[in-house]
Amino acid sequence: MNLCGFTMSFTTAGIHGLYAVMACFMWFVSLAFSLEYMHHYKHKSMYYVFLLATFGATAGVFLSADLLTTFVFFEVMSFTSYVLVIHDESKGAMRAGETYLAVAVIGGMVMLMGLFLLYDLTGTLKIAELPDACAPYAGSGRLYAAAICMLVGFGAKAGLFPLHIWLPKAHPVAPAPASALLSGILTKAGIYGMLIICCSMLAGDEHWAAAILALGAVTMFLGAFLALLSGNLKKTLACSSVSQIGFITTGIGIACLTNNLSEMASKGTVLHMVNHSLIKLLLFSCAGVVYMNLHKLALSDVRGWGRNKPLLGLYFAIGALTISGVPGTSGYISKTLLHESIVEVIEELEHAGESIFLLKGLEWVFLISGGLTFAYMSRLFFCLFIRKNRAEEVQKRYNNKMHPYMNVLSACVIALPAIAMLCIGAVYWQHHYYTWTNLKGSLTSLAIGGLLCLLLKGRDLKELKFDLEDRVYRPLLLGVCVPLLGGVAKMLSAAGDVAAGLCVALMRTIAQALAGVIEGIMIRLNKGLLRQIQPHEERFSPMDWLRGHPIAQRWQEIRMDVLDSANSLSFGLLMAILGLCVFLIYLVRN
Amino acid sequence: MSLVQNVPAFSILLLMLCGIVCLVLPRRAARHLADCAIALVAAASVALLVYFLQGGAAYTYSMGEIGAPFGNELRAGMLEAAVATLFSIVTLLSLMGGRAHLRSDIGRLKVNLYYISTLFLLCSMLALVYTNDIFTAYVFVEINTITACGIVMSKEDGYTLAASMRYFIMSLIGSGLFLISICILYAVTGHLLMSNIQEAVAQLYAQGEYRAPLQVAIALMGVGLSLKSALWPFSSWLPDAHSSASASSSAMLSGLVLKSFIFLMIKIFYRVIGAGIVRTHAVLDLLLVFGILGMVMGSVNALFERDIKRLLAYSSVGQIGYIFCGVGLGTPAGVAAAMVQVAVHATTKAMLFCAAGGLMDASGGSKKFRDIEGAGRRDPYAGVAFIVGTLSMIGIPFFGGFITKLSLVQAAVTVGGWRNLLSILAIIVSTILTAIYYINVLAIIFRAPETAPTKASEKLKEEWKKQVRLDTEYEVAIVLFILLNLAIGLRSDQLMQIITTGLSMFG
Amino acid sequence: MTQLFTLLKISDGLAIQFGADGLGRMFLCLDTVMWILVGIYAFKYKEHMKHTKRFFAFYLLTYLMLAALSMAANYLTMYLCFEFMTLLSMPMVLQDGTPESIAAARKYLMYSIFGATLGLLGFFFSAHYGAGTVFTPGGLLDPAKVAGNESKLLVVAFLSIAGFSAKAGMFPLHAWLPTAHPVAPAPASAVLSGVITKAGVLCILRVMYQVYGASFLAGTWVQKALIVLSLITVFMGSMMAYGEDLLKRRLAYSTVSQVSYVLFGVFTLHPVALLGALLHVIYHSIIKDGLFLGAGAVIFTNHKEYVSQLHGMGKRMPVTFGCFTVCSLGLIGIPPFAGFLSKWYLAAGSLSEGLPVLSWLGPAVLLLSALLTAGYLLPISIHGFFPGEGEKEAEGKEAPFQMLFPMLVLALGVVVFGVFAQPLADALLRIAEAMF
Amino acid sequence: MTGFGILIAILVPILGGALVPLLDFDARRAREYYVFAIVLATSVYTLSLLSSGQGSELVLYHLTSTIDITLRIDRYGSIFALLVSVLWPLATLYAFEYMSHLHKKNRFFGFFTICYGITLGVAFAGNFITMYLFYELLTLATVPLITHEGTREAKVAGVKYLVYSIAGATAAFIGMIAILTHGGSLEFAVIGLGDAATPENRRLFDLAFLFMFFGFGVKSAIWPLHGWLPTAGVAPTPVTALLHAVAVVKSGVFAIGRVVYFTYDAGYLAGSMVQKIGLAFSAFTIVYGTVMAWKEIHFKKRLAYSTVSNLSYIVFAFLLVTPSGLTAGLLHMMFHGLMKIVLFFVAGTVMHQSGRIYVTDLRGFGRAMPVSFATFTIASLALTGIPPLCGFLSKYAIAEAALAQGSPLAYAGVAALLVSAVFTAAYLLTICVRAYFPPADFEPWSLKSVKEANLYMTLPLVLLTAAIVLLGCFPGALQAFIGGVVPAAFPGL
Repeated sequence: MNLCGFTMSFTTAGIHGLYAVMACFMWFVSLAFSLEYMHHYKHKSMYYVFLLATFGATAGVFLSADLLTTFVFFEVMSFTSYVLVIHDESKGAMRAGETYLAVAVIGGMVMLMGLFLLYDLTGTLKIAELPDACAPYAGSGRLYAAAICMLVGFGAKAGLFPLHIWLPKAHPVAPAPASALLSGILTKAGIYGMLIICCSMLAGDEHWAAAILALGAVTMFLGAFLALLSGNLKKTLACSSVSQIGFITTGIGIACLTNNLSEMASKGTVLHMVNHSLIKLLLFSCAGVVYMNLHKLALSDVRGWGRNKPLLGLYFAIGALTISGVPGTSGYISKTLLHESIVEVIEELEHAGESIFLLKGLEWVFLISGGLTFAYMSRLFFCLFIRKNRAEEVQKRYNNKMHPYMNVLSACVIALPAIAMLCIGAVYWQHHYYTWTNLKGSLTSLAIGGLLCLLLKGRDLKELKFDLEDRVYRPLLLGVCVPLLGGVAKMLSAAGDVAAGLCVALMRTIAQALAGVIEGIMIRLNKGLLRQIQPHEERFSPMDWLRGHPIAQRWQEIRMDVLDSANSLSFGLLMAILGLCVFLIYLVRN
Repeated sequence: MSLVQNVPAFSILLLMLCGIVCLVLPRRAARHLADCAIALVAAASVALLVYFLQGGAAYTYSMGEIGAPFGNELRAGMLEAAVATLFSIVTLLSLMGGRAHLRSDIGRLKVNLYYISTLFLLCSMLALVYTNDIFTAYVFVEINTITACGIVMSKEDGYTLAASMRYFIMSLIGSGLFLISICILYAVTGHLLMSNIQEAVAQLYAQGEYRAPLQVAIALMGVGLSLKSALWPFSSWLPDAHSSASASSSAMLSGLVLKSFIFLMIKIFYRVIGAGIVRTHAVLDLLLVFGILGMVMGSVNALFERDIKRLLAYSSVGQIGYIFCGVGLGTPAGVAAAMVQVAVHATTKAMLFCAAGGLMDASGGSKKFRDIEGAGRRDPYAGVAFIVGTLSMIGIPFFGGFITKLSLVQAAVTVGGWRNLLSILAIIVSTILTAIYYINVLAIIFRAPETAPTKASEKLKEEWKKQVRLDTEYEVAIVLFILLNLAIGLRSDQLMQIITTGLSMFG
Repeated sequence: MTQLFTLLKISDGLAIQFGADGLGRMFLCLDTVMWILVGIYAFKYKEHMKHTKRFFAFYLLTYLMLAALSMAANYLTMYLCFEFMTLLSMPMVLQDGTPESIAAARKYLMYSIFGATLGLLGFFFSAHYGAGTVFTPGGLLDPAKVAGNESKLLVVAFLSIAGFSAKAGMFPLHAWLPTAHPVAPAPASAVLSGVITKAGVLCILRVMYQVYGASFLAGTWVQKALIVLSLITVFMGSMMAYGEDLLKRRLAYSTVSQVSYVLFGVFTLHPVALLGALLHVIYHSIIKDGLFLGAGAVIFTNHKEYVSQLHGMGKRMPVTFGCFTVCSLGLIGIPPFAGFLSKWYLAAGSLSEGLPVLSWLGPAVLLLSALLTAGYLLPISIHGFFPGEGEKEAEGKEAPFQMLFPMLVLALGVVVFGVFAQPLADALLRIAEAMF
Repeated sequence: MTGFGILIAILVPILGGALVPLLDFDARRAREYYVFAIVLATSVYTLSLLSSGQGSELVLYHLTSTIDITLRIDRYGSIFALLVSVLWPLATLYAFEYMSHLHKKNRFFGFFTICYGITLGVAFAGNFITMYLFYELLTLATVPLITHEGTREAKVAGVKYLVYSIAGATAAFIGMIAILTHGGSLEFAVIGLGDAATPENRRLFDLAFLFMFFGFGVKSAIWPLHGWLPTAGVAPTPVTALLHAVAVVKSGVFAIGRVVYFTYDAGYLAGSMVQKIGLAFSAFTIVYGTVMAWKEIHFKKRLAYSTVSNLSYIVFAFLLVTPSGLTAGLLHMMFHGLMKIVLFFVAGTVMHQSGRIYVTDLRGFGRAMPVSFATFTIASLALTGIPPLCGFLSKYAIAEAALAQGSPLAYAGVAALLVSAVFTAAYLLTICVRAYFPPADFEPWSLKSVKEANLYMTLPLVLLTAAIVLLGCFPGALQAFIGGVVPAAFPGL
């Protein structure tokens, strides 16, 4: 189809189709849930318009067959989702929205740069043609540059380590169904992009894979760690999304490392993506229900609210178990697949005799993060549904559930993702997943998680003081870059004016100097001569200007006073004698 | 020996005779005698000039048949004849031009005395022109000095007496120096006749003896004659003498007297010392430098003047500078340029002095610029005279001044080195300054009088408005002068041809 | 040039000739459309102005000169129209008669005339070294005459192009734009930055491609220097706009940077980049006129000049701010809207040109500037629509329909040309190909 | 017979002018009819002479054996004569009205007409001495015109003008005589120095050229010697307009053209040191003149400085010593005359009507004096060099000539040309802007006393502006007429 000046092509093959379906499902669930959730909100019409617009854009991203179309819908998706983020226009929302937009726009621009470089290098942007188009340039600097730019773009949307700052801020402020979609689907759009980069452009490139794995590992651990420390329900879920994205990135990294050969890695990645979407939909919906009733999200406030709400507890439990990867859940399957792919690679390298130290470290990070996930999920569960609120009367209010905390529609709507997950779990209920080696990995992480949970039970951890964005990005960007560049720009723009003024002034001074010299002489000369023509001036002598001169005065005195008049005899004699002497001296000498 | 050849002797003797006879005649008769005597001499000189023009060679005319050491000789050539005619014509015209002033300035009694001194003045000048014997030259130099001072003193107001005394003393110094140099020459060469002295001097130079005395002789002669002909450093007597004298006498003085001494100097340089030696002699550089200084300083001082006659006097110092600059260049073209300037300046300056007299008549006798304002309208002849004078001074073609400048520049350009540049610069500066003060004089005399005249001259102006009467003689003289200037301007070819052949005959 | 119409034949070398070629037609259509829209807008805006008869007189005369300029067939006619356009558009700048407007007008006059004089230098040399006088694609220089003194001609080429770029607001001679626009009435500044800067671009196109010829200038130091200058302007313009609070001056600085996008495309001497440049000429005219008309509407109805006063104005003036936002998105280059495609072709052209450093540095600077554009345009829309409850909201009413109509048309144009850009792009590609 | 025609053409205005103060008209109408009759007659007669009498010659008088006063009509002189004879009647018409508020009209018109005759004399001079004669007379005749108003300033200007001109004329005279004495011919019919230019006296001929260049350069206001032109701006407008924009200064440039093309030929000068000196001085003056004009706020002094710069355009073109240089210079001589006289007339009208002489207080005059300022705008556009108008043609021709010559100094000249174009725009267009677009706080009633000048003043303005526009568009005939000079000045070509 010919749109926006170039041919847009769409495809429903493979992952594109899968994720389009996922998008539809997710949007259906959140839309249904938001009917109730948005009931007492303002600007409902604007919310729905932009929700649907975002859906369109996201569908476009997933279905596009060439990167340019992807970019088009990617940008549209950024802007429409921005409106969702700042929906309730609170100060926090505005600030979060600002960050979100900045990251989105910067990411978009850098990705565009990447696309330029890629297009220039390979001449085509069709995803299908990319693998063999990029093959000849494998390892060349320009391909890396293009890849890095695109990685920044997609990574920003996905929430990879350096650009994850907007996620923990945007989701708490966005309305629950919106934040469910933000975590669920929009991050997957980012992952989708990274899949294209890693698996089709740079498949089998060790350096690239190593970088991805490193990023994935850091994101996994950091996300989980932040989630653990966060005191806000939605903020924890957001950080958990970051961590899960880290897991998926690791999967992608392994797939890239093994040049798409390790079937386990690719299957595991896709499965984990699907799982994570459904989990986040479920968990955020539960958080939405909490917020719907209490309009508060801080753990300390909502503590003990869910004690007498078994259905919500069930949903939450299913979500928690799946995400922690407890055996029997679909989460376990995807996590195991990822874990086994890492182990498989390790063995392979062992045979090849290369150092496997790094990958061993990766595996341990994988397990620890799994443990952390389990820890913070269980902490949430305990806080909401098990423990009592510190303040008695608050707890009493929570317990008397006079009116139903969520209507029937949202109840069954939320049930859908839970059921979906359970089905996936069942589908994959084959034996070989449960061999000892697989079980060993998940059990170790569960053990770590349990241990941590016991340690932290009950005590609320302080918020993490160090906020990457406020400490690093804003001061660096706004504090340093803008004033510096602004100064350069001001200097440049003034240069035009200053140069013009300078050369004109120069010309003027030269002219003045020259005129001054000539004029000076002339004025004095003709001022004197002028006296001549002025008949009725009482003193006629024209050399008025000379008269003022000391030498002239001396001369005049000699003529007038000492020699009583210029024409007196003695003066004549004096001159005659002088003349005679000159004559004689000159003639006699030669 | 045709009749014409004894014109030189005839004219000198005639003038002496008339001078003596005038003594006894009554005033009016003396006037007519003087006029027709001078007219006769002029006619004779013209006849002589025509004789030469028809191919006559220069000849020496011994006075009385006495031998060399004691005898006396005159030498006449085309140049001498031309100069003689010029002198006599200009004398006649300036007498006519200044007649009106003679009545008012000089008392009734002394008028014949004035005519006597005029006649003797012309006689001495002609003698200087013709003489071939340096001692007779000295004799007539003395006569010239006495008669010149005579016509200056004839005006008899306090100022002229002081001025003429100064003039007299300075001239006597000049002639004294001239005498000393003659003695040295006589002592060294033993001859008095110019041609003989020339061979002796040439011989001496060849042998290289008596170098110092000869140098001193030349120096003294140079200084003496420059003093008498008002070369710049020696010219401090000129402004007073010429401005205080009456119109006709100052015309004759600045027009002729100065020129006669210059002619004498040229004759002595070329006939006594010989052209070969003089051309490379250091004295010429001195004359050139002083001439250039004269040109510039004369004009600069003239700018200072606020009195019409003093302005003209200073201007003649400047013009004399021109002549000496021409002589100083040393080349025949230079001397020719000098002679042209002699002719042009003689006519122009005499005309201007007569015109100045006319202006003074038209503005109640005052010489001050303040009073002569608008006089040019009242006395049109004087006005036109001054216009012609200015145009000639600036060097507009068709006028005499142009020829002077043309010939002087041609002479200066052919001479190389510093002389060339210095003289050209001097010409430019002097032309500018001359133009300024002459055009300024024009601006004053042609300004309509109604521009706020000062009280002092108020009553003067009413008087003369009424009684300006123009006497015909003055008008005729002015017109003739103008024609003379135009003639030189237009017929310059013949003049140059006369001068160059005269110079060649000179040697 | 197909058929020529000779208005006046002064001498064999000098004649005032007009002829229509692809480039000229494109610019003529652009000028006409813009003039109609801004004209409608100005009919309403004139209640706000004194001396309206004089303003409209000069308004139409400038249009005449612009039409003549786009149709000019030789260097002399182009120079003539360029000079008169400056002289006739200058009174529009000093329309209000305030001392600053007179100073700004004088500055505008002097910069443009200085630029035109450098152009004249180019004319002298092209007349001397050129084979013919009519603009011929690929350059009219006669190789025989040029053989000996390329270096001289390169210097003259650089000077004449820098001269004409004074009108297009390129770096060394841009200073008049930020001073002239704030003082000029809104329709005048819309026309000035939207269309008259494009006249400068047209002159540069003619000089570079049809007088000296792309092959003569390709790869020389002139091309590199000009690209560097345009990039400096791109960066400087958007950086200055970022920090500017007066709305019209911010848009003026934005014009400075956006026109230098076009110049960057022109200077890379590559068909695709030239296509991007031509596209950006059209897009920028539409967008910038929209923005200026929006700014004018805000000033006309609510007398608010500074960006800081516009908090929450979006709610009061939904249509104006809606159009403003659409145009801002277009200018930033958000894909569905108009701006994206031209940036795409500019970058593609520059990269495929293959100059050692500049080929990738160009797109990088373009994108950095796009980022800054977002930085100085989006806040206006955002604060307009979502003031946030803390700030006090500005009160005001919506602009009259006569002003809204042009803005709506322009906003529609941004969207339409953004989405259905292919026919336009093909037409412009044909023109770009014809230039080489 | 036509030889005497030249003499008649010159003597009629001189004698006619001399009669004016003598006849002492007191009725204004009588004087005007008389003067205009003479001027118009002379112009018509001269134009007829130009068309029919090409090449006729009259030896007036053999001054000395080698020098004689001859009058000749050759193509080069007839161009200058054409300019003068076209502009003088218009200037006289303008002067009638302008002088109504000044005293001593008889004397003014007398000298004014005499100058006309003398300028024609300069144009028709057959050799250098004759031209020197008329050149000097021109100085003397213009001094009283400059000091006409009798104010202290006028006198200073008069003296200054006198000193500069006499110095220049004498220097030129010396140069002439040096050439004459060393074998060069002063006749304009004989082109170049021929065999006289032997190597050893080459230095002297160079020196003579410099003397003549700077001698005549005084009148054509080359930089160090231009001082008199701005100060002469205080003279009454007809004087400054006609003499200092057209007659006097152009005679200086005309003389330099004679020196360059008729006494020294291209072979001698091309690439010589003196040519470089001349080019450098004139290029510098072009820039200097415009910068000073831009700095000056007195209206007429500003135009005077602009004349200083424009004259150097012509001198620069002449010194290129190529056929195209000669034609370009002459073209600019014609056009500059037209343009500058309009500007001076408008300055004069403004002073006559409102007594304002400073550029800064011309606010709002565009509406008060519509016709004058319309013509002023067109003339200043022409002077700045906007294409359809005539100024552009001459600037273009000069630039082309310079480029064809190709020496570094020629390029410097082209650069100077363009810089001066910018400054011309600066000092002229700002006046137009100030006149037409007064600032907001300007009260129109402050100018109600100022009304448009009557027909006498506006008619010349309109006619001249029409000429500017028409010549700008259809210069074919004029360029052909000027082209005729080339065979005369370059016999070899």
